[in-house]
Amino acid sequence: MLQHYGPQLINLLASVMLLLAFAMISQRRIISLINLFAAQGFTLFLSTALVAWLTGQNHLYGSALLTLALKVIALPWILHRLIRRLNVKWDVETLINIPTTMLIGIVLVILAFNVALPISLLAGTLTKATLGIALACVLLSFLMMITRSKAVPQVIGFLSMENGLFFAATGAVYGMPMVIEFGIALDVLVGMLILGIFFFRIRERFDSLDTRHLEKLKEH
Amino acid sequence: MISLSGLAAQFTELALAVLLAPLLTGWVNQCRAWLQNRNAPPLLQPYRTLNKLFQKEVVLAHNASPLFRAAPYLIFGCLCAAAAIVPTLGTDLPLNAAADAIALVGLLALARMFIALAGMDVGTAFGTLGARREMLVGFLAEPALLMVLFTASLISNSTSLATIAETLAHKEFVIYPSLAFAGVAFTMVSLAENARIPVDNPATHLELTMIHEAMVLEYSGRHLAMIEWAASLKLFVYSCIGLVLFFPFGIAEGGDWLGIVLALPALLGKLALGGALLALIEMLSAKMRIFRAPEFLGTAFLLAVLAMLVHVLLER
Amino acid sequence: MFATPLHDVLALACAWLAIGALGMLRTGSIGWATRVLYPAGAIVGLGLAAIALLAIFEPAVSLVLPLGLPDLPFHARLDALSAFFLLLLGSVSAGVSVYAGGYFRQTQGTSPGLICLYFHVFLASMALVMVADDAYFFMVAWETMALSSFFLVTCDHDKPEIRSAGYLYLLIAHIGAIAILLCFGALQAGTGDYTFEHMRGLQPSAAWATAAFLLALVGFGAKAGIVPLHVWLPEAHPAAPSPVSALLSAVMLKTAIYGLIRVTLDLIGSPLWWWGVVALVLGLVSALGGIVFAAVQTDMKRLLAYSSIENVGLIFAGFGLTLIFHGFGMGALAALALTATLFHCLNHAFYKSLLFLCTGSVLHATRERSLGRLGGLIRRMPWVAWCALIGTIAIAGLPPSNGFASEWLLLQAFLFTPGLPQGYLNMLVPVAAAAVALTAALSGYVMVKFFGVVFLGQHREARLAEAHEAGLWERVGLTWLAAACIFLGLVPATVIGLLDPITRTLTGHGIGHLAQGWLFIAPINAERASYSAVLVFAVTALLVTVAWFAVRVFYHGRARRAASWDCGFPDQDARMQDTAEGFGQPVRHVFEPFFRLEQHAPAPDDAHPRFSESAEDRLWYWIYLPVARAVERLTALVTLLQRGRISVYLAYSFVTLLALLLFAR
Amino acid sequence: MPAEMLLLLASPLAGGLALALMGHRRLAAEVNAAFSAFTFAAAAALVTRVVADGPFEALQRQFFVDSLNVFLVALTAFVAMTTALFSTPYMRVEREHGRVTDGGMRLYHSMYQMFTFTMLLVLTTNNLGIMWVAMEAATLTTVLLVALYRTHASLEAAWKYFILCGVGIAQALFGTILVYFAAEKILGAGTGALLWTELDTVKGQLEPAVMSIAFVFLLVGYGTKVGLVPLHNWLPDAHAEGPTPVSAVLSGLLLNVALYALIRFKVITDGALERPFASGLMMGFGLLSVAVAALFLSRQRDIKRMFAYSSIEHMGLITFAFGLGGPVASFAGLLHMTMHSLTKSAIFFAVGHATQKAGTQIMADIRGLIRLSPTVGWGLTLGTVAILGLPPFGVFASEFLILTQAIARAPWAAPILLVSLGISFAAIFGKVQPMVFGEPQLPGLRHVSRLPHRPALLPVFAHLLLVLMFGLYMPPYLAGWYRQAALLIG
Repeated sequence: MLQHYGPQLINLLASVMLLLAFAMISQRRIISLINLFAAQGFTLFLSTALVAWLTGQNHLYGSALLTLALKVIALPWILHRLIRRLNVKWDVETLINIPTTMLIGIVLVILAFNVALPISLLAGTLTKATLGIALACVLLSFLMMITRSKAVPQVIGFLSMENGLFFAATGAVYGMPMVIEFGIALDVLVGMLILGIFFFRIRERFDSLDTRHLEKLKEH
Repeated sequence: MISLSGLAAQFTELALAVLLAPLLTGWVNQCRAWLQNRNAPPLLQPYRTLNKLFQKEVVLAHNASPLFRAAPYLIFGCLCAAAAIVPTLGTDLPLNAAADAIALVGLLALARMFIALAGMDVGTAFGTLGARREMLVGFLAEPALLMVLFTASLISNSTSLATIAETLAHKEFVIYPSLAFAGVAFTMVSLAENARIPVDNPATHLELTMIHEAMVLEYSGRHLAMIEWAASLKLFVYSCIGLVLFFPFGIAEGGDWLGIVLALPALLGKLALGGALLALIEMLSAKMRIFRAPEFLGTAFLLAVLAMLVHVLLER
Repeated sequence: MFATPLHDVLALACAWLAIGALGMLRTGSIGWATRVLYPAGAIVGLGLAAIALLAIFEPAVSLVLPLGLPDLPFHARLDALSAFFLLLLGSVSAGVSVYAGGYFRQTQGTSPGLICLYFHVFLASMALVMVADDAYFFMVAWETMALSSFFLVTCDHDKPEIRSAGYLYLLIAHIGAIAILLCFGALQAGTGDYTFEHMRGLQPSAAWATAAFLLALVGFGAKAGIVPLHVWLPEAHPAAPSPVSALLSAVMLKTAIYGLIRVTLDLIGSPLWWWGVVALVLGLVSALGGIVFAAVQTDMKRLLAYSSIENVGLIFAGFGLTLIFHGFGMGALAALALTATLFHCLNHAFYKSLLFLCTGSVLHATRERSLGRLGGLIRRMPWVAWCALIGTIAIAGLPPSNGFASEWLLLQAFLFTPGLPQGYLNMLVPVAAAAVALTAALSGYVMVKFFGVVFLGQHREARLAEAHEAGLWERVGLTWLAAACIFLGLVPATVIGLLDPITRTLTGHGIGHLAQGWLFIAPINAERASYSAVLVFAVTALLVTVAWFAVRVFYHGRARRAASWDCGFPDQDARMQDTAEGFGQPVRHVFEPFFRLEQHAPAPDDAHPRFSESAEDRLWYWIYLPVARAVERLTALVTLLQRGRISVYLAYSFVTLLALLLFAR
Repeated sequence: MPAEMLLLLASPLAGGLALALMGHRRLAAEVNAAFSAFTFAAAAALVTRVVADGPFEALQRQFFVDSLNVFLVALTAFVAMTTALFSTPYMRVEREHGRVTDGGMRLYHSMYQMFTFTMLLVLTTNNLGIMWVAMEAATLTTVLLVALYRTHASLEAAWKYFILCGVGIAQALFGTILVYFAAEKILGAGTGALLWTELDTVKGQLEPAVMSIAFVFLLVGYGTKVGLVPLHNWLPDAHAEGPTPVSAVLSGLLLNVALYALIRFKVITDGALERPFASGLMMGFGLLSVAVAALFLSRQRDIKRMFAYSSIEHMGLITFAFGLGGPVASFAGLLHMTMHSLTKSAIFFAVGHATQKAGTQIMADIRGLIRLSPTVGWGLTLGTVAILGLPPFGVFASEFLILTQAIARAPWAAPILLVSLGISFAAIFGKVQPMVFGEPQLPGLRHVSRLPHRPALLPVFAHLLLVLMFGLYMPPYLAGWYRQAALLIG
């Protein structure tokens, strides 16, 4: 039964990923941004687990658990603590207003699908459609990083980009070899910790996390 | 290649030039006097002047350097050499193998350089001024003269004056339009080079206008004599160049002595005419401001270049 | 000494390097450098000259050194052309080195040992340029030459103007070097083989050959100071200490000529005639422009520097004529023009170094460079003055000096031009000849100004009365060069004999056999034209002495000293003499279009009226400043890329990514 | 796994941990230098082994050494060692000037070793995934070093460095995934499909459509770390604001390593595509970088920032050379990599001492170094002369080959290169000359204190001597490597 609906389910989850990506672009409040990120992580976890179960690629369970641990629990928790400690609960103002961003997003999605089309045709996996969506997610997170002026949302964009990449890995090639998954996860974790340190230092220097204070270094 | 007769001819011509030069100057002065209907100084006046100057004692400025004392002889020597190159009677001149038209111009330039340096040596206001003006005239006149000579040597395919003379004198008569331009240019140049009106006035000591006289103000006695002699020698040389280029007829080919003997009266006649013509030109024209001299000479230079172009265009 | 003359040359170059290194042993000691090392360098120079002189007539020898890039070891080769330029280098540098031994008395900003190092590295690198036989070795030697000379120019680096002069020099030299490098790149045509042997073998297409020639023209022209790439020269040459100025003007400019001849006639091998026209026109413009600017200078070393531009211009003109003849396959005439060119290189090397060294002695004696404050030095330093007079006559191209001999040959070459298959050229050549003649005459004017204002007249400053004669070493150096000027002038036939092997290898013809004996030179045949310096000199000298004796014999030799007459003008002083500016004035007005004149005339009611006029180079304002401004604007534009906002930076990589994705599909 | 290789990787890792535990003791700096020296010894041993019995693979072919990476390993280990030597007195002075805390010193030393480790890992691993992980780790280890001074500027620089490189690297990961995607079709799933040696053998069969897209991502990703325009924006900030030793290794080593990764992928991509897609892109980006960097140079006030831009320029030149391809050009590219890292690190050493003496990084305030401290002055002068491509220094050798090849095979590029090199020469030399020569100026003099520790000039002149040697003579076996490596790159 599930065997039969599996592919559709995966496609469903993929579209959820995309939906969440759009949601994050349009989201103004940091708290809910973090929650959306967690949700995206969870979707990723589900889809990875599902693929693992469908294809019997056992190492994917590992990466699924890794995702759960890191993206759904650890990182959101760290982020929550951070913003509580730094008490930055203000709304996120964007450099480009939301509707415009959405429009650009649509264009990006079309582009992503077109780029991914020839590749997905080659994919022997039962998840061929997901590559385009993964690419779209990456690009959307990229767009989000560009449009947000505060440090925390930029970082969240960065992390959700990682989500997109993982999704691509799972969807297109049933996940990278385990070693590498671990390596990547480690990097992401360390990176997050370093970012944490950064937030405090930036904070203690500028008592604000607005990256527009970080525009002193430039050519005259 | 150097024959005994050649040497003899060479020597005669040189001696002739050195001895006749003051006479030519005297003749020109006389013509001028007539044309201005003054009563003229005797024809031999220049010789008397030279003699007088030679006898006088030399008065040197305190800071006159050895260069100052050597210059008159150097100038005289250079101009003698120049005179020796230019064929006047015959064309069999050993020196013609050693020095051609370009060398001739070089020798004249050398003389000019020495006289200018001598003018600057004592360091008086007029001396330096005269030297500068002399060089100003020089750097425009010299290339013009060179171009005139080039035109002739393009016609005769040679820069050796003897060959030029022979080709122009003894080939069948051809009309060279280029030579017409060259002739005009040459006349202007030689007026300027010999310190004649309209560029300079040999008979004035009016400070602001003089060129040649200003340079030699400090000279006296035998030095002055040498310089004056050199000046008249220069006039003689230029006249002879003119004759070689434009009226070479009657000049003796090779070393036949009969021809040379016949050539002498021809030469004297041509020189007399030339001198008279010079006097006439000086009579008819007015002295121009020194600042207009460059234009005058520039025109001469352009005409000379034009002569070459005309030759390239029409005569080949 | 060794197996082949090439070995000897390399050994001597190493000797120079070694001497330089020895200078570093006792950096601080002047005596060590001046009394020991510079004379040693002079001896090496003489040795080099001797070896080169013998090598001219021997077949080319080549050699591969164990240095260089893995697939491209240094190739060295000594043929007639190299040998000739080595002869030039050796003989001139000998004089200059001896002089330098006396010159560097007090240090100027840089320690004497260091100067000694630069000096000899400079000499050695020039020698290596001449023998290099592959592009890499050539470029290494070439740039080492530029670098060492830069350090020599900026010896006195405390002065900002000297620093900026050095900067401009090295900048233009480097850009020129890149052009030369690209020229070699074009010649090796993508086969990674950079040996000249291989380039000789290739037959480049007309397009590539032209590209290579133009690049070479730019590169070597920049080094030679050809208009419009000349602006560094009048800044850098005066800035250097005088022996260095002498080497820069006399020898380094010739390395550029050498390179151009090497590339064009040897490596490319088959020049097109119109290249010659380009070179000819550039040369004439440089010659005329150079001398006109020299005429208005008031700094004696700048004046000489500009006259170097003029001489290089004449050399280029001769070279252009060579190319024209060669392009039309008129071998004999090409040989004539090339002979004139090379001869002029040699002459300019000698008289220009002589004059620069004279200015050096004047500078030492008076600590004064401005013509406006010199004068009357012939009475304080006669030896220098008479040497300078010889140099003056030579550079003015008057008989019987060497300058006249080469200009005579050049003019002869021009005179034979009519009859070219190209109509316009026949029109061009008379004009060109006229320009050459005008240049020669002007150089006479300029040199009278130079010599007259510096050495003649009254002292323009009281302290000039204490000026001292040059030291022994300096006098030796000066005399060597002056003697060479006279000697070369008297035996042009011999020199033409020297040049014969070169013209034979490069143009297939020689005119050496036409030099009848040692007495006469006759480029084509005696009928057309012939010249014998010795005879002219002898006759003139004879006439002068005869005149002198005659006067003594027939009259008397009495003379008396008195105050100068000057039309009886009562109280005159040195300031009434004509100044250098005064000498410049007529030229400024005749050639006004050349200059960018700026006058400041005083107001009629001025208490202290001052008049000043400056004549600047138009090209500086027409080419260099606009280029500088354009670059400035571009950089201002580029900084917009780096405005500090991180989102913008992210956007860059985002857009790049998208663009590439679209491009990739 | 051969012992040399084990030591090569273990020594810096152990060093990192040891120094982290040891903290800022008196001898921490010396220990740091010792570990680096040991690493270099291991590298040397590895080299001799490779010279003896050729390339080899190790640890189930996860690691491999061939002529291309072995010389980079040697170079990296060497420069890491000399930089450690240089930083010993330098960082002490910084500490005593109170710009760094004890904690900072601990961080510095341990991270320095970790950074070396990550770079060596990138170089020696055969697994493209591991390569990516190590590359990201290299960013992470250096980002805190850039922020070491905790000043406003250094924080900002570090933040930009982190975000821009992080994002870039993320793109590279996507590219890697795509490569894996293309590879597993032929090699089947599992780590085998990520081994470069494997891919190299089957590159002909890889799917062109995928590989081209993949290379785009990889170019944007690793290109960001190489500092290719317009992805370069982090580079000048990071170089100018970090401690000088860090600038030296960033410029001298990290850029090389990133470019190395790019080259590996370029080889495969060009093998997969019939058209020279990767080469073309690399040529384009290389030229763009050269031109833009040259224009930036002339507007700099801060000396380290200026030399950072010059690094961009030279990286562009190298990238262009590899794009041009062919035995000569690739050879030149490799040679230029070596020369640039040696010269540029030497320059940064000299600059470090100069700035400490003058107490400022603003060039206008540094005057007359040749008087203040002749050795430093000459070091800076010679380094500048070398980096500007004047012979007889080795940089000239490589530039010579690149330019001559360029005009013969891509004539359109020649004028751009000519103009750019001219402009950059004018800019750099025009700024350095007054700093070194002439009279010392007051603002410069004010700070001239006898530095508490003698500057370590050995590294400067050692590097310059090597560069000089390469310009005049190259040992045959070195030449051998370069040739083989060049053939490898094609």
